[in-house]
Amino acid sequence: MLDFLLSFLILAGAVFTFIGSLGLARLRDFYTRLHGPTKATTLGVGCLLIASSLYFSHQGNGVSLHEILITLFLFITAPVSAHLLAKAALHQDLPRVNDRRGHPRD
Amino acid sequence: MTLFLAVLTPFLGAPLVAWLSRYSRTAAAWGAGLVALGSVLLLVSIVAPVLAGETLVQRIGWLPQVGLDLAFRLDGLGLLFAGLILGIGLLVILYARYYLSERDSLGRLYAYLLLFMGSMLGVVLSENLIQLLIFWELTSLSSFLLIGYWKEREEARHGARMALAITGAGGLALLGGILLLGEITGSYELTVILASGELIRAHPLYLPTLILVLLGAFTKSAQFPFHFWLPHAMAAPTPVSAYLHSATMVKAGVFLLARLFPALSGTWEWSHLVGGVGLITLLMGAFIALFKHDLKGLLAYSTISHLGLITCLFGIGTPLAAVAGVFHIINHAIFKASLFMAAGIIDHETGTRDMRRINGLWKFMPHTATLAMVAAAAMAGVPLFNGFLSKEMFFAEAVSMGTMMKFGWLLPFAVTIAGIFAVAYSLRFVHDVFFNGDPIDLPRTPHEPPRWMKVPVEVLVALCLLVGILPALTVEPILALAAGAVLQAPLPDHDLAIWHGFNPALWMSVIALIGGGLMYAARKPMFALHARHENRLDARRVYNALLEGLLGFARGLTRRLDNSSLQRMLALFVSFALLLGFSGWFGGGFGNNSPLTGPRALLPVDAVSLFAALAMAGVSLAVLKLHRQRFVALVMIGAVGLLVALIFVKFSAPDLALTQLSVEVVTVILLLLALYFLPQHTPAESNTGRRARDAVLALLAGVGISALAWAVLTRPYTSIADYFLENSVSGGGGHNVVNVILVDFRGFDTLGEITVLALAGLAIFAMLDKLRLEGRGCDDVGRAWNWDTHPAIMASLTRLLLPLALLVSTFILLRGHNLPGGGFIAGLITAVALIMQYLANGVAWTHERLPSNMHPLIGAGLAIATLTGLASFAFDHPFLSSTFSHVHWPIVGEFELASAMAFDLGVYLVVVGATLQILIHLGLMHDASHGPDACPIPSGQRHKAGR
Amino acid sequence: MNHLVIAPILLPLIAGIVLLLLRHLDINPRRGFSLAMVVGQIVLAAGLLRAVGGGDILVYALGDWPAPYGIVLVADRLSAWMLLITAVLALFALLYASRGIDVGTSADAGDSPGKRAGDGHFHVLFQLQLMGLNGAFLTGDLFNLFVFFEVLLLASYGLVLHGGGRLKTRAGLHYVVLNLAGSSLFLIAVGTLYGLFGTLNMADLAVRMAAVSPENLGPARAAGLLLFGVFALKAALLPLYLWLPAAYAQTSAPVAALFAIMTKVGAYSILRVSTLIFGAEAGGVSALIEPWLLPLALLTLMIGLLGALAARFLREQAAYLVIASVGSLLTAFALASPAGIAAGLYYLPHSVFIGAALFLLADRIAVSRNLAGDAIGDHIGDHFQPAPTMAGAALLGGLFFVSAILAAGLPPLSGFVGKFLLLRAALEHPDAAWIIGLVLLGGLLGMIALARSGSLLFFRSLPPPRVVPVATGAVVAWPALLPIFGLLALCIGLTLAAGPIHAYVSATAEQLLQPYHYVHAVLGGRP
Amino acid sequence: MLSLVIPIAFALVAGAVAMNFWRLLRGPSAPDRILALDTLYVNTIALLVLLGIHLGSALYFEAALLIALMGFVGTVALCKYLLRGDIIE
Amino acid sequence: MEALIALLIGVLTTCGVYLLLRGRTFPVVLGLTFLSYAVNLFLFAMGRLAIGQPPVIGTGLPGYTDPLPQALVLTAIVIGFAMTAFVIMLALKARAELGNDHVDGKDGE
Amino acid sequence: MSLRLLPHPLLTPMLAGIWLLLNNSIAPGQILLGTLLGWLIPLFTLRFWPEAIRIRHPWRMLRFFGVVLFDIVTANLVVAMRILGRPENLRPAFIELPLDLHSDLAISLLANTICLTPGTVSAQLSQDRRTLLVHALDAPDPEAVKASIKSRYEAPLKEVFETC
Ligand code: NA
Ligand code: NA
Repeated sequence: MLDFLLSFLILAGAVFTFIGSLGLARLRDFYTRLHGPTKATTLGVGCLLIASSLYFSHQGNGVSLHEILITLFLFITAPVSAHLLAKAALHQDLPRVNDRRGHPRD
Repeated sequence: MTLFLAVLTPFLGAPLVAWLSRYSRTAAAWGAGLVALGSVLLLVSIVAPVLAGETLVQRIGWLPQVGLDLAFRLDGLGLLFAGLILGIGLLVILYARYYLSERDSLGRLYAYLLLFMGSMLGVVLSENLIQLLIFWELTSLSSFLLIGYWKEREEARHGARMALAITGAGGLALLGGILLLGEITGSYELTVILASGELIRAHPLYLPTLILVLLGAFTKSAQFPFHFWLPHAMAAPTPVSAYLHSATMVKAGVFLLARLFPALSGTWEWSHLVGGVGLITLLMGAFIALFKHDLKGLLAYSTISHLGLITCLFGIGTPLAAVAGVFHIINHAIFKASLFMAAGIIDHETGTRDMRRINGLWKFMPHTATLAMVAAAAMAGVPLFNGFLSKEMFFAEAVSMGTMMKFGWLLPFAVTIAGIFAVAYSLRFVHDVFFNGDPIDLPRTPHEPPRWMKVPVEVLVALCLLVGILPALTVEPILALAAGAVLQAPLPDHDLAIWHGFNPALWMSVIALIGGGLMYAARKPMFALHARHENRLDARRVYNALLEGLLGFARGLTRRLDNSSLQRMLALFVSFALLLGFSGWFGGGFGNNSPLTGPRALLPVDAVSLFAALAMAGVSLAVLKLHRQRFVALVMIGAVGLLVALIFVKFSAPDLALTQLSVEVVTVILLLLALYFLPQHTPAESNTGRRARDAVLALLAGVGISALAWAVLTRPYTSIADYFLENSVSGGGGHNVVNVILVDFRGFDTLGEITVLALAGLAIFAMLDKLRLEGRGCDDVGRAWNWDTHPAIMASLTRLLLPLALLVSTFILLRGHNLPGGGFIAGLITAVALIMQYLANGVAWTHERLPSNMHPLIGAGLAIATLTGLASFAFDHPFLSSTFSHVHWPIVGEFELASAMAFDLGVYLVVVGATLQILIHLGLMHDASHGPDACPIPSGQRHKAGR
Repeated sequence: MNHLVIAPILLPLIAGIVLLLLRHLDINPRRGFSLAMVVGQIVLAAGLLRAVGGGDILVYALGDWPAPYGIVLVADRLSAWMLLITAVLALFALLYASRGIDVGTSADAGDSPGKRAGDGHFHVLFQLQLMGLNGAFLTGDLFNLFVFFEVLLLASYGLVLHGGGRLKTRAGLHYVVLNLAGSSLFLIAVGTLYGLFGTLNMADLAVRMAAVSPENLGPARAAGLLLFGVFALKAALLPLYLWLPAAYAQTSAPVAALFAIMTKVGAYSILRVSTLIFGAEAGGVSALIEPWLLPLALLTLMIGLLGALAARFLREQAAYLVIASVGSLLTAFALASPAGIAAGLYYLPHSVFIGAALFLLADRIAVSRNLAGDAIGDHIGDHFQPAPTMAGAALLGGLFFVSAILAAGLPPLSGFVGKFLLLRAALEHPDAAWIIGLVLLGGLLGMIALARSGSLLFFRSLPPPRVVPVATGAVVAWPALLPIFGLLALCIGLTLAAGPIHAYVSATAEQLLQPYHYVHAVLGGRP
Repeated sequence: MLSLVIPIAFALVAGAVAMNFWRLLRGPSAPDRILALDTLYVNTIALLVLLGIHLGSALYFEAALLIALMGFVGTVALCKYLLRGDIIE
Repeated sequence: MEALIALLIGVLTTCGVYLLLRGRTFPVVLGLTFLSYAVNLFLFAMGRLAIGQPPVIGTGLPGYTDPLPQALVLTAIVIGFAMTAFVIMLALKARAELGNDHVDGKDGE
Repeated sequence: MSLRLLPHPLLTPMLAGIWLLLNNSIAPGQILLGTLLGWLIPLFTLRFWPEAIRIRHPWRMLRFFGVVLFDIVTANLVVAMRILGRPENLRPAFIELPLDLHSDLAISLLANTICLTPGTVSAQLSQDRRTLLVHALDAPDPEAVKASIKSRYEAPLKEVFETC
């Protein structure tokens, strides 16, 4: 059962991580590319960390919860990074493709 | 000891006299005279056994291990020379008192003279040849000062430098020769060397030894082709010339020939080198002397000629010739000193030395003229004057030598020609100066000089006559003594009589006298001829060209090599390292026994690693391609650093990974801070050739280090590592072996390392003191900066992160001893947490909350680490001996306390302090940030501005 | 437990820390403290010299960990000799930096870094520089040597760049970057040696090196020569000398004076490594370095003297003379004979002291000549404007004359004794003719160069009536001259005491050439 | 099951890393490259966590934690540079 | 694996040396950074490569790799950091004093 | 007084808890040490973070966190689908979100939440801090996005941090 759960979490984590980076590689302008890593990756890593926590708790040396800390760190920092990246892109006036609805302005 | 004192006295007297001259010129003269007299008295006190034919040797230990002791020797030759040096020295001191004008510092002259006198005494009284050389070079140095005495005169400076260069160079050659003599005989002591003549002459090193020694002697004695310095040394005040160029300096060379006569003479090489050079010098000097219009110039070339004569005599090599050589040394010293003094009087009285203007002085100074004429007669070799006697001996030796070899008849022939010229220039000296009509346009009206200025000349001229008329009564004892010392053997039969019958030598003298008279009479056309061909072959010009060439070469080479190009230095460094590395490997030829690959079992490659390696190589090469875009390069370097950390993780080095990660970020931040003040792009300024060269060097370096790494990685080894693994827990009290090594096994390294870090903080502080830089108002495409200095979202969330990061850093610090972590990483985390505050809130805001001076922190960290180490002194253990114990407290439970933890705390503090110190400095530099905001593209404006 | 061995490292470290913590104190007490600490180091070094003079080798196991696992400090005759030279030099450099009364300052040569109120840690850097030097001379561990190199380098960066100035900054940049590259090479060499032999302790390395297998000979030799390359850079050996002239000529005088010892660290390391690790008993790697060292050293000598001949400023000339002295010194070491090493070890303090004296003197002369500075000629032969009269010309001239005799190796002073010892030792070498010839030629070049600069500086001054008063520089201040007198007196002392000193350095050479004693002292019963 | 899943997960994360590198090299804009680096940092955490599970060692946790912190600081600094030039004004 | 690491060290060295030989301070600093990566990896590799064997006693892993090179590299990283920080600041000083960022202070050859 | 000794009463237990997480241990010694650090670190960082955080409705806060966590999971699935789909079909948009929040921390938390949840990234806070520019990955109807953000995240945050 645990094995199955672990496998699921690991696989899900890896898949989300992959998809996040796929977005980075695949999408067509910076603003859309920004979305993949900031969300999918965060969740992917989150899944993996939960898996790790379960795994090491199961290993015997007491519960292992410190992985939560990394998740917490990521949840605080990833949005700030994304925000600043978006700001920088706006500052540099990077081009947009597809849709041009809504004009960023100061 | 007495001999040592006799030599030392003038050296000690020199500063004394310089000091005395502050009071009066007369006091200085008396002082100098008394100093010289002191030396005389010291010598007289021990002279008795020497007069009886003994050789006195006195020794003081200095460097006996290498055969270098202060060893002095007084024998006949030394005594003769010491007499000349001191006697003529005393006369020159008296003479100089009146010669030198009020403007010139008499004290300085006397001081230099005494230095020179002491050096000369040292030369002639040395038993140890190295010691002789020391004094030899001292004569060069002190004569440099004497010749350059009138330092504001260009020709004085030039002459002094030339004399030093030539005689100094000769001295170096002589040093080489003496070293070889020491090598051959096993000693530098004359006693041994003079007794080893056979051994020396038979040794394979004889010829180089001889040549080196002769180079020394010839340069000093102004022998051809080194003669040219001597006329230029005439820029010295005349007392100096009278001293240096009659009895002392130039005689040092012939003294050396005499001194080493038993050791070196008697071979084909000796007679041809010494005799040949002497003969050439004799002829050339005599010839040129005739045509010199400068009074002292004439005397200078005459000196050269007479030195050639003496050299020639030693070259002939027979015992009788040696006796004649010694005799002529005496005679020449006496008449030449008096002639220089006379010339000095004339110069002093008329204000010029140009014989074309000086005429008919007989009317103005008959007394001086008489003295000068007597001395000139001696120089010419006129019978009844001393010069005649030794010259006659020389003629006789030339004749007897001439009968012994093929073309030997040339020798008496050449010698006679030299004699003719000698008579001619002597005649010119007398006639052109004292007669020959009236003076032309003299600066001063001449009259007899002060009484005491003539006394030295009178004494010397009297000697000329005494020796010339009564040689057996006057000079014979000292000559016998000296010649005996030269030969180190019983003296040959010789007869110091004026009349030896009608022998060839007499005829040669007669021919010389008559021929000289005729030649002088027919001088006009010869002068004209000479004037046309003057400066054809001027050794001085050769010397100057050589010197200029040397200077030009030195300048050219130095400027070419040292062009202050860092790129060149680095390229040389890389090339040299490559050369060393490759030649080290292949040393002993390509067929050596070191295979590139060793037998060690290797790890298999997995896909992820292969991929990561490719990525790393790709990014690194991309940096090479893109490095001109500095910001992009920086971002990519971040990726490389991350991959390096991953390698550390992969290969079981978690501590390194942590360290690498933290250092990487701080480095990138520092680079970003710096980049703000620097151009954003690197210009493409290297040409293709340079880039190709650099690429080749870089590639070779890469190949080399790859090969080295591969070679080592594939080889097995036995390491001291097991000891650390075994003793880490039991001896160091920690489970993390790397950390235990850092704070315990090799804690001393770590102490040094934090000292380096502390120094970085301090040195940057010292370097950047008050440096202000102007930042850029726009980014690299000319866009104004974003208005939002401190994005609120970032600011509030990073504040939240601060306590969290500090907690983490405490965690890392405390666990370091047992698990990956430690003071350094913890320190960097703390620093980064604080840097984050700078990033989010700016310098001003942060500095209000953080002490802006981290020196106490750095100092405290270093102090804690050092004190931890010192604490072990109290338990009589070496520095940095650690201790630990497991403590059990109620509730808290068991925990470990280790001295190494205190050490790690020191590390932590230094890291935090130094890192922040560096940043704070940048913050201060940023005071003058942001230049004028004149940006073509305002911030946020819609504009296509791709990067 | 004999802490005397580590004391020369700890004392300057503690001094540096105290000075750092007390940086707000007035300059005078800090200066006094710094001086006292240097005097203390002289005492310690002298004590250590006494302790090891009889031939004992003192080993200090840091942290009580036995060699080869822990780091050991090893004090033998050579270490003690280097320590004493360093401490004595430091005293005079510091005295000059701390001179009390200073009437004037020259354009950029005369700033005395230790004097300004906000002196930017001069004394701290100075003390830590000494710590680095002493550590380098004492350590018996190759990696620890690297660490001490870095300590002394970083301190030297701070000292070199003290104050501002275009040329100084450029020279400093070159010096720093080049040394950073050098540090990389050092690590590569040390790493390779560890990878091959699994140890860092120099004695242990010597033992393992002697038993090197033929398969490992290639990498071992490569590593050894790379190590030599690093030391050659520090020693400013050809072709790695180009950093030195500007760095030494552009920095402040007391720093340049202290730096007279810096190249000797490289020379020391070459000597230590080539006798201990690559010595006669090292089997396949024996005499690894000498074939490179000898020709390079001789060329360095030549290039240094040609540079001295071409120099446009006295400081530049002094810097090139430092290079030349490195050439002489390493020529002596390259002979690898007792006599050769002894000659080098005798020559070493001489060259350090006279080098320092020349830098200080150049600074004084520049101050005295005011606007003319220490320029020597305008580069077109002798035809240049006469320099303005300098203040105190007689005194400075006398000092220069003595310095020049010393620097050119002319009799009768220590320079000559050193040269004589070198030449004598060279006689036994197969290439004696070359060595002796070049050394003698070098003596001639040095003499010409110094006679030239001396006559240009001192013989050019106009006679008193025609002096332009405005052009005269500052009056010579005694406190500034005292260190120069002191350094020259040391050289004269070296001359007078040549006998006992030669006995000591000969014993040192013997000790070095029998590395067994060193190895035994460090490793004890171990092989 | 885990032994089957972990290699797949490694492959997926490695693929993600590959795409990060592609974006890093490709750009085209500076923010793109920073974003790529930031994502690389996060994906590295994933890699380390996987490695920890794979090797059964908890020793990689701190590295992951540190990457989270340092990656963030690096990204912030780089962005701030683009926005303001002077990152700690 | 060993070949991979050896080659990587070579690539990093090549990049480092090439950048080191450029004429401006910034690429030189980048070159030094590359060089220190290479050297640190080299020094580290001298303890040979081992996977999953960190030198932490009592973690239950199969063995321990050589801890000494790790400690040396740690020291080297710290020292390298100090040196890099210094040289970065020096580059700024040079820029201020020399007026440009050429390593020899001459702009536009 | 209490503010000076215990500047952030909430932070202390939080840090202590994190300490235990870090150490993977609830040994008494670690609890003690964690509490000590939880007390000391805020004291040290007081200067950086002077204003106290007041949380009015802790339970609403927790509920808010639950909502966000749920949204994160669903959002990721959505974004994953979008990424895997054809990029040309995406309808990205910049949306200007007028703000009712005032405190920096609340605005920051909102911005963070927006970043973590459905296809949105907060791109820019206006100079007057009244408008947040949000970029949506796929927003056929920007107004709906705006409304959803305001109701699901802004309102609870305002209640927790800013009601008096
Ligand atoms: Na006339
Ligand atoms: Na270095």
